[in-house]
Amino acid sequence: MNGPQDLGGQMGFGLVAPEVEEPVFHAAWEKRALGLTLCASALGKWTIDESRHARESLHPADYYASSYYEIWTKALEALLLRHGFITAADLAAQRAVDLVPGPSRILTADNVAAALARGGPCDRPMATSPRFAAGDRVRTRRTHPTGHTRLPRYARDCVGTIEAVHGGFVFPDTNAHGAGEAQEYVYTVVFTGEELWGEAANPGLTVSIDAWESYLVPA
Amino acid sequence: MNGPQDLGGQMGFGLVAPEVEEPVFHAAWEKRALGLTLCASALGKWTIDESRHARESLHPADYYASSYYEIWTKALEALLLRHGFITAADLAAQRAVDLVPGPSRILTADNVAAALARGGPCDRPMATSPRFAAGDRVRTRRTHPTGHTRLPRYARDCVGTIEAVHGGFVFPDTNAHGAGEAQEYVYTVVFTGEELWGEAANPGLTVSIDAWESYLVPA
Amino acid sequence: MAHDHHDHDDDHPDNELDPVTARVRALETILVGKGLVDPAAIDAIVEAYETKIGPRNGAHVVATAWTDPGFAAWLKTDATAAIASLGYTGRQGEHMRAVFNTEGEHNLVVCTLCSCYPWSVLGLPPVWYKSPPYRSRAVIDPRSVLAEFGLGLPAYTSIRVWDSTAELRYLVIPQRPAGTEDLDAEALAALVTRDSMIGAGLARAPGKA
Amino acid sequence: MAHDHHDHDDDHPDNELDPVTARVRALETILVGKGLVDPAAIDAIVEAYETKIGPRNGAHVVATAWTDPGFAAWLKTDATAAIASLGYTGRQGEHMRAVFNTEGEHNLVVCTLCSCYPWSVLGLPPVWYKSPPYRSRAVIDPRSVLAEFGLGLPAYTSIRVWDSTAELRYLVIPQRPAGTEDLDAEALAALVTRDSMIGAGLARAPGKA
Repeated sequence: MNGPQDLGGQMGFGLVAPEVEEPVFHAAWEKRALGLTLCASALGKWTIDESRHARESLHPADYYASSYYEIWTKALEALLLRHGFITAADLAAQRAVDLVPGPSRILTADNVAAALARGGPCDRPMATSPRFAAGDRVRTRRTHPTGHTRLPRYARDCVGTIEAVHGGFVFPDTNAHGAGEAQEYVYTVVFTGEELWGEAANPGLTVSIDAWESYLVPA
Repeated sequence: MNGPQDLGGQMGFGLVAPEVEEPVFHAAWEKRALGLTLCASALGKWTIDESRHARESLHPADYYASSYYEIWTKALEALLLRHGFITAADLAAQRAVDLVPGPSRILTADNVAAALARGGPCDRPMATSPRFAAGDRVRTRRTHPTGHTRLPRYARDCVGTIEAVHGGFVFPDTNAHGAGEAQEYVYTVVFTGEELWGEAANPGLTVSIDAWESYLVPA
Repeated sequence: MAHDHHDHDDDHPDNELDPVTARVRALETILVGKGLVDPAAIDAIVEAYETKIGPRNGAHVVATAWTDPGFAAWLKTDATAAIASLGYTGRQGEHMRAVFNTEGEHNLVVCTLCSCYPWSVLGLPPVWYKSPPYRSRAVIDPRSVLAEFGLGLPAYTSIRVWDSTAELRYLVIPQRPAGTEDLDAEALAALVTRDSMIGAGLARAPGKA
Repeated sequence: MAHDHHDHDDDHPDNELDPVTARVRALETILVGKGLVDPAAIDAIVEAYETKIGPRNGAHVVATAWTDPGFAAWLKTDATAAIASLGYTGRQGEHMRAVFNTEGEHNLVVCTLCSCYPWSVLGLPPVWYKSPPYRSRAVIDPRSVLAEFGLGLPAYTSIRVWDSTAELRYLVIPQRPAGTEDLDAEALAALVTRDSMIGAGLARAPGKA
């Protein structure tokens, strides 16, 4: 979706503000928000793609006024509501008033290290051959899907060069909406700055994205 | 600029909410905000293009959280500060504490009707002939200017047809920044929905923009 | 004088003002205090848009076009002059264009970049016209937008969206409703809604006016 | 148990909580109350990212690449396996790619669409990496962005920006500073800043570490 998350090339947000000796967390609530998000995802009812879509579905005014852990927290509430883990009554009461349908296998402290070390690989075997090879010229599609996509708006309908073929990966555009993993080949596609931004581009700039095969057509 | 004002094709803002029997104003402060904006513009120190740029230069979080008269008011403060009519001390005191440099010719009540009826025409004589004619195929430029522009992002690098030639108009991209009126021919350019939005476009949709000549190249 | 706000209809002691009211009032106080703004001019501007410059102007233009083929033809070729002949000129209507709905094509006006709108014939724009939902979606999904106005167009009607990106201001001339052959221009004007002149609605059928 | 927050370092009576703290605490209370979340697991996650999973992992990878040409070659062709051989695997590092700065080309990593970042080697991303200014500008005006980090690249150095739009996570291998021929891997690792592994900085010169 052309939502608030699609920031590449947008303007008006001001300067980058690096913080010297930045701490890992800036407040205790951030720690709990991170932990809650990871523990809730370990319940296994949604994918990383669905959670990204929940975040980008915040109203743009809310998204831009929120820190990233706030965005995570608001999206987490939406995911928990959607999947029946919590109810509006729970949130209103600020405690568990509605029962959960059934038992869940939860992430326990002793399993945290192993779960983090394992992660969640998204590569998948492919039965077909890749359509493109390194060096091929491709054009990204001009699409404006209303659902989740990982083709940023600034890189649509642009001609670039395949730089690497990465094997099959879960397709976010379907997976975010419960429509299957539908794995596709992923490619690193590199564009000149001029192709993306026009004549006023930074001199000597190239930008790459990682694109699923269906985002691309031969140039 | 690719700022918060450039809304065509953006998503996530929710449904349109028409109001039955909507009043002209929803609060008394809106009346004053409108009047102040018009009276201040009558001081003659900035153009409509500069005022539009002041509005779109609000931080996106602020822009999207503000009603339109709030956007106007915040931009008006910026314009008045920039042009020396008010100071931060005035705003902090909420009254006039700093003197204005010189006398100004202000809009008085008895001149309002005539001023509104006169408006501010933006057409200008042209010494050259238009580059394009009705029926010509043109491509909009792929540009991402950091300053003011009236070429929306959704309609860049798209092929359309010149439908009408409108004569010369003040060029906002320069005029907004005090770089002169630099008038150019303006054209109505019409695009198919598919050209702008891809295969999933509304059937039978066409969209036009009014484009200054330098936004266009022959297709 | 700078603090003379007794004629505002939401007057409160200063410590009860909502933030935006306080902000606007402070700005007015400053500008009036400096002699840069005449508060009576603000009153005159507000009165003009509350009582004189509004969608009845546009309805007059539309009804005239429906009843006078010569005027309709003039409106098509030089809307600014034709509209000025009825007395409507000026701010945010300096450069007008009239676009005519037909059975096959429906016109819809938007300003994606700000809130350009033909003030001289329609007055000040409604809130929805200036708001992100309309400005973002009118160009990419006008059928859904029109549905939210209760307007379901036949599939054979194509939609033409006019994004007011320059200084031209668009007035949609809706189709004249059936069964209005006997109505005079004044009765016809009563059928012309503001939304129908933006393209977000149709003219009313007679008897429903 | 659900209200057992005595180990939080910003504990206050409930009516003094700021809104976001209250919101997150309520959510934790609900989920713990339902038996869906083990608060000790949250503690363990936080401890892991505060003490074990951070940019020292990446610095170890970089210093190994600087001192072991075989490892560097492996890192170029299969970063996931090479990095795993040093013990760094898992969440947000499942599919790694290492990109090497040269005199002629500087690499910069961004995620314009969210905040993808190689957690397994760099830990949790800094605030600026996740924030709109960086995400919006890194792809269109990286020279200005780098200048805001105090990094002025020579005009002859081209910039390659990697937008992490898929599940590949990028680790920049900065150039080895001059005058470090005598340093061992551990001393070299101390020169490798987090920012240098994102591309927002260079490795430190020796003596400044």
